[in-house]
Amino acid sequence: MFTAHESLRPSYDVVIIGAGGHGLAAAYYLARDHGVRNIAVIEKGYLGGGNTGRNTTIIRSNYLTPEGVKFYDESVRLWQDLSEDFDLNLFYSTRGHFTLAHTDAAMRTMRWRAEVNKHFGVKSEAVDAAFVKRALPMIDMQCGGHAPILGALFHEPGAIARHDAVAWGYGRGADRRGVEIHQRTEVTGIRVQSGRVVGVDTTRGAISTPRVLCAVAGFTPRVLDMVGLHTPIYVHPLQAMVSEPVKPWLDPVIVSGSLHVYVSQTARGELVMGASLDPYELHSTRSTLDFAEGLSAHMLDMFPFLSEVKVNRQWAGLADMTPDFAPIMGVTPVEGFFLDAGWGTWGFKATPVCGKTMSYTVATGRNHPLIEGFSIDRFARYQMTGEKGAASVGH
Amino acid sequence: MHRLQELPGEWIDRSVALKFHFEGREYSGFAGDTISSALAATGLPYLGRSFKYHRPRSIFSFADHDSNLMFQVDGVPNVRGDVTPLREGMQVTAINTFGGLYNDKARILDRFSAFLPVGFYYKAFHSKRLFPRWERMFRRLTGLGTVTLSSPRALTPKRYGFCDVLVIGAGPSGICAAHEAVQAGARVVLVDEGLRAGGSLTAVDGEERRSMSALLQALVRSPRCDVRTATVASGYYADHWVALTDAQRMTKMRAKAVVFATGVIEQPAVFRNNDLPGVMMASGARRLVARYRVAPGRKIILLTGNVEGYEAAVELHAHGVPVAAIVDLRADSGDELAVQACTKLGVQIVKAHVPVQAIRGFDARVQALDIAPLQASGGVNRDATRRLDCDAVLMSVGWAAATQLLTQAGATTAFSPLLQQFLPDELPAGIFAAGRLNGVFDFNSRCADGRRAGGAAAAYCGYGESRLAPVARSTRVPSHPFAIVDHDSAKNFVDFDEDLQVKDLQHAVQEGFDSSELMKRYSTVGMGPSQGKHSAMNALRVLSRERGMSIGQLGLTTARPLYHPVPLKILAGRSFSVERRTPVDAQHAALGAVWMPAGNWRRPEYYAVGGATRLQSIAAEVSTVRHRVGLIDVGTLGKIEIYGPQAGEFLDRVYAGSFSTMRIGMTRYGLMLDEAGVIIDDGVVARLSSEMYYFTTTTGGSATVFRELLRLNALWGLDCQLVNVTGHRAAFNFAGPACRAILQTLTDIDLSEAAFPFLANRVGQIGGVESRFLRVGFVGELGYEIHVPAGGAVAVWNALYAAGVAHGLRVFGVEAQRLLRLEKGHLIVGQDTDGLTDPFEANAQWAVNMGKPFFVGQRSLRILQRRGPRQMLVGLEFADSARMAKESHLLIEQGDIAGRITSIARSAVLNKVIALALVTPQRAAASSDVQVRIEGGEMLTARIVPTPFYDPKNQRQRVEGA
Amino acid sequence: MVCPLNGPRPVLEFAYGGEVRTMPDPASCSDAQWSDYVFNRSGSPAAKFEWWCHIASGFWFVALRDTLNDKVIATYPAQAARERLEPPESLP
Amino acid sequence: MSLLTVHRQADSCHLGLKGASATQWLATHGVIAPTAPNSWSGALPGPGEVEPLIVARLGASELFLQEAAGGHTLERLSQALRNSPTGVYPVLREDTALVLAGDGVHDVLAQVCNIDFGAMSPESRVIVMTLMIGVAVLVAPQVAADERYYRIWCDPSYGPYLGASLGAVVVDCGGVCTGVSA
Repeated sequence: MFTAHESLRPSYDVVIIGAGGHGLAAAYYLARDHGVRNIAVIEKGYLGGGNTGRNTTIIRSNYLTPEGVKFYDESVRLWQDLSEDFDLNLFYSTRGHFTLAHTDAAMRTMRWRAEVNKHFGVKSEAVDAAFVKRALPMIDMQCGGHAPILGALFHEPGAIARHDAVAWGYGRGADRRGVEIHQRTEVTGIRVQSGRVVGVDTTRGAISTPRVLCAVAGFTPRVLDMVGLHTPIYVHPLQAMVSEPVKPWLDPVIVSGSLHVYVSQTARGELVMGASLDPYELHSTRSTLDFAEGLSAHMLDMFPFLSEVKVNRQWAGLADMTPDFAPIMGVTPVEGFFLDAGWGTWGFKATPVCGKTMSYTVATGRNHPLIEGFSIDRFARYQMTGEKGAASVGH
Repeated sequence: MHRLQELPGEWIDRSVALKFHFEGREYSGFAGDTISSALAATGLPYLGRSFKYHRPRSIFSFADHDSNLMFQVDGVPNVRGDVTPLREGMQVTAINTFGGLYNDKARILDRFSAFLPVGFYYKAFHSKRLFPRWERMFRRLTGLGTVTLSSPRALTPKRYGFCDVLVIGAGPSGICAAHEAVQAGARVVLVDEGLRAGGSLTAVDGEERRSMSALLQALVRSPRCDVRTATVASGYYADHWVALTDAQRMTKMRAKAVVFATGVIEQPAVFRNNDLPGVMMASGARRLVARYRVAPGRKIILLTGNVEGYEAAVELHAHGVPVAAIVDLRADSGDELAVQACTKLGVQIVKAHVPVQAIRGFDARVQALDIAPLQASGGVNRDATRRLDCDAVLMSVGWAAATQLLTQAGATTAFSPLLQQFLPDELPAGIFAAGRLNGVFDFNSRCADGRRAGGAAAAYCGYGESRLAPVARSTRVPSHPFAIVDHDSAKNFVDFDEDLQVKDLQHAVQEGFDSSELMKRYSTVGMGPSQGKHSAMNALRVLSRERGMSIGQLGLTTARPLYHPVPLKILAGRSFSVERRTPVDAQHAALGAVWMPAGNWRRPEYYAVGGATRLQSIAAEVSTVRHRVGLIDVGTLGKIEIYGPQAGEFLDRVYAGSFSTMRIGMTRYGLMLDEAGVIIDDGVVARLSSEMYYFTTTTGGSATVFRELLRLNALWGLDCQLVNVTGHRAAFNFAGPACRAILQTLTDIDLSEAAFPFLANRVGQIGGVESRFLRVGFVGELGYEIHVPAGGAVAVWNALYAAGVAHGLRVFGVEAQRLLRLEKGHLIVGQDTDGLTDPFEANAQWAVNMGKPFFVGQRSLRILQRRGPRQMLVGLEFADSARMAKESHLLIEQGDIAGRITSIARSAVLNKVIALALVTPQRAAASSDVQVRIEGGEMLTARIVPTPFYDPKNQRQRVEGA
Repeated sequence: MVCPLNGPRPVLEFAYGGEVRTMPDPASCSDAQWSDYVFNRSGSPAAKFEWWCHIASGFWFVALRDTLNDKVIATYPAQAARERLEPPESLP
Repeated sequence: MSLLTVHRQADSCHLGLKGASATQWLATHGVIAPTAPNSWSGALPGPGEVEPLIVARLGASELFLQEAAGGHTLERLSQALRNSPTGVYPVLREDTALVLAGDGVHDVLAQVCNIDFGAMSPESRVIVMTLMIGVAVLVAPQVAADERYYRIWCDPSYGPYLGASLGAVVVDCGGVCTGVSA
């Protein structure tokens, strides 16, 4: 599926740091749509081994801000064609997505999101408790008495996909178009002269290049240090766990902000479960017992009949967060250095549109119109993109 | 398989027969049986089906990872037969069958398996149009057991545990480690996942077992040692925090040091049809025979590559289970004594042969094994293949170290080519490894290694000194490196959970998934319920062979918790859910409160009285406040006291307004910002004396705001002290035109307008209870917030209620209060503001004093002032009062979003629908009309109007007379 | 985590208060300096001085913690946040 | 053998003090506070008996006093506090007070609190500020007639929850509760 390259070339037109979904997607579209072929994707671990392989695979576009909704809606549109584009089954599965509301404040937020979504043609509805009960007759509407379900945001296009396959699909597509993917190669420095990127140092030698795209999720601050850029990005672990396979009983994706749970059932029959971010900065993908305990308790609040179902495995990823819960994308004050970061807990669903918009931005040197709300200078201008309300636990 | 004669030491009690059902038919086992052992004794040809190809499977490892022998038991899915005790009346069925175990319609998948290589699913069915249909089919086939949607929630107790030394694994090394640590004086917990301690020894009678039993008895008797069997160390977490789980509960054990004596896990040989029922691990067979007295067959071939194979044959013979032949992969084993012992027993021994394939009999079980000579070059001479009849094949070809927990603890491992095993390399502080895990294989060495590790662990905890020398690692090779045999027709399984064959892994490598992690992800090897315990090592051997790299270079994939899967109920425990109540909670209930959650609190949303509807009740409550008098419990507000010479200075810094200059006995609204200038909280601040203020925060923000204030106080080091009295003080709002007259009958404070004006505060008593009175106007009527110690709250509430009832008092809830404040245009932080709203946008600049030297958010406000508002909070009046918008409905202008309703209600007193909305600054001008889109896309017209809607001149607060 | 007041406690007993940072003088700093202080963070892993609060006692203190591996290197009383913080000579 | 119980003491009085002069002020009123942080002093009564007065130091500078019904010390101190002595700040303490005693007390504690009380010497007279099933509590291990028992105080708004939850665990462990609903 991938070509192994013996060595790095001395120079590339574009160097992409990070062979996760975002980096590979950008490489793929740069090669396919912008005719840039002399690209190296540098990955310190293995392909898709970061957050692409660690996320809970939820895809949706029911965001809160117009910027967010338009952006993710384009992503969902792209997602639907990817399997055919790649000739690779991503198991892109439209399941419907419920964000449960347990308080009247949450109901207000759901309606807000629904109204903004509908305004931009995205299928979302604020639905009442009776609707939830009809769609999910097995759920305990009282959630153990702790958090009665008052209603939900129902997002019909909500989907899941086989996460690893996304990286493989983009990787293979890029590979076939001549992009070089160098795994187990770590970027150790980025050379900047007179405010311009001129090259990249790696553990396998130096490269000269005029353009560098950084798409490294939780490692973003470390790469930014190499070019001296300051951003608000902070890194917290995000944990998840998965059950043993059981026969499918749960069709849609369920999210509860109050209970800090999101869950879907995979094509293998496993329940993939997650909760909110760990509460403090850490750059280690360790698992905690507290997480497994809390999430299990809240799962049983909603689905008491899962008491005997076993949790198979825990893991974690590193989420690069921003204060307004919107990404930081596009050109930066360092000429030739492009950033695709701040994805926090929702980067997977944006993979295709990030590839599209970042490839455009890298190829033209101008921010794609869809990412203008996500520019790096919005904080200094006090022009934040308030996506926080949609993302309390909104993966 | 069949049950053998009784033997002393067996684990079953033949005097107690247990009846159970399997696949609808009744069978009988004995007390002490596991589900698998009881089923094996029935002689049924096979007991389960595989996940993907639905191939018949039976007992394989008998070590808590027989994932093809998971059952549906009394409605519970995925119950592991090899470790679950049999109970009378159990209803057991195989999982993942369509039409029953022996008539599974899905078994046809096995025939198609040649067409279903790994990655197949990625390469097919991906037409956008057809995928949903394929997917429906997949979802029918997928999964294992079935969840019973009606089964109730199980609550289990969890507990915390503490010890000096935790020893994981109660085999010889673990027992010796625990004993040594106890001797040194440490508090020790010794756990083992087996039903009984002893590890691999439990199958063997003899001197070794007797000596271990003696030590174990000493440990059980010791007050310093806690021996727990049937207890799995399910995960290692930071700081020696280990989840110990058993069938009933989890103990979260905090140890000062941990000894890992987790041993090794027997690994299968990989050859065609190595999954046939009747092919199993030799160690599993030993346990099956010695403990449960079930013979694996009558004509047994033992496939070996180590001395343990010969030992197994001798032991089985002693238990009345003769082995017909031993096939040794090695030409020269060096185990001459063991070979002689077997020869003496009449066992046929074939050396330097590999298994080529197992032959399937009519009953789906193994009926013969084809073997072929292994040449010195490493090749297999298939032309010399010969067939040995049999009804069981036992495999003893190698082991994988159970390093999963050890690596979770941060230890590194290195592959030993000599032992063909990963061995502990660098161990973090307080982590010790011993026994076979540590590469020490013979009995005496394991004991010595255990003592060494136990002593060192105790010393680490401060008991004695670490004095025992390291034990030399084994020089005998326990694992055979070449136990993987290719076959053109495949079906040589590496992963029995996922039905992965050698070619699947080769295929993954060819596709470019050529590292341990990538191969795992692409092929899903090791991702099934057994988590790679029998597959990871062999998968690595395949990868190593394909890539021409050493196993050490490739390395194992990261082993994450949990070690064995753990039920959600065990992790969840009792699931406590914190709830706060105000002191008059019972009074609310008696008055008909309908509750709503407010953070951790419960608050009356309204009071259901006399069959009135929700809306009627709220309307009546509102009306009573407007016309007579109402009483609401506002005790959930955060309540903070601040004392000290610099208390005023502190408040000046944390609030946007000025408080150091406020007169004693006065009260003022306070707006709290974050460093970015965004509104995060509000409340009222009352100055009670020159050095003491009392202030409130929002209900939702009370804990976080107080904590942040403590931090700021610690940072600034001002001479003041903060006290959170939120729960210690109750608070009521007593409001309405009649409130002053009523209240005056209860207190000696002069409530007259002159003596106690609007926004003043006073301290007095109600019925002997010290009470703080704050004259505030959140609901827009003459009113008093009355703050009293929690202990006196019921008395004061009752007094207010009793005095008011004669004047038509009603208690009112959160909904009525929301409407009342909306009529006054008072914002609610978090509802009428969002995560970016600054005071200018919220029309609250009156609460900001930019002239102060400093307050949190001030510097950002200077920037925001220049930036200008991005939205404005405005009042709206709707022309049409019949149809109503809802909160969060959008304002639309020329097809664009121009704003959003944040609060809306039908006001009876104003006889119209009023709202607050955040709108774009261009739309914020008063008296202009806007369009609001409501349900169904319909547009309503509203007019932007100044606030307050009600009593704009605040005349209701200037009521004279008592 | 070892609380200077309450001794060693499980990390769940503590609330994280972010990195200890020095506020620029609001009167004299530029808008750019101010917004840099308000928003930007040193997000890379390092031994950092951080605010931590023992929840049950409301006790704030400063901890020097390596955010790469979660090891707490040292703790200090809250007053340290007002002083110039230097990491100890030798870091583990 | 003694029965496992959790009991809510509804009739005791509490007083809190903060401020630089609090210890000294207390001394002038005849009450000596312990000097070590997170420790308490007072007479050692049995679990069923009333204790005259417990004086606890929370952290370095805060003081917490509990007096059983019938005592007059706290009333006297409260009166004196009305004169607003300099550097002494009264802290309203309306805590819910619980007493956990009997066989299996450590088993109950192990289910609700991540502190190794069993390893703590009751003679050390410590006050532990910790979280118990999510609620901030003060815990004082005490001993009488060789039996451990524990005083637990929490914010009164959490009292019903903590009492009921502890009660449920106690009942589960074969004990009884008085003054709380399990």
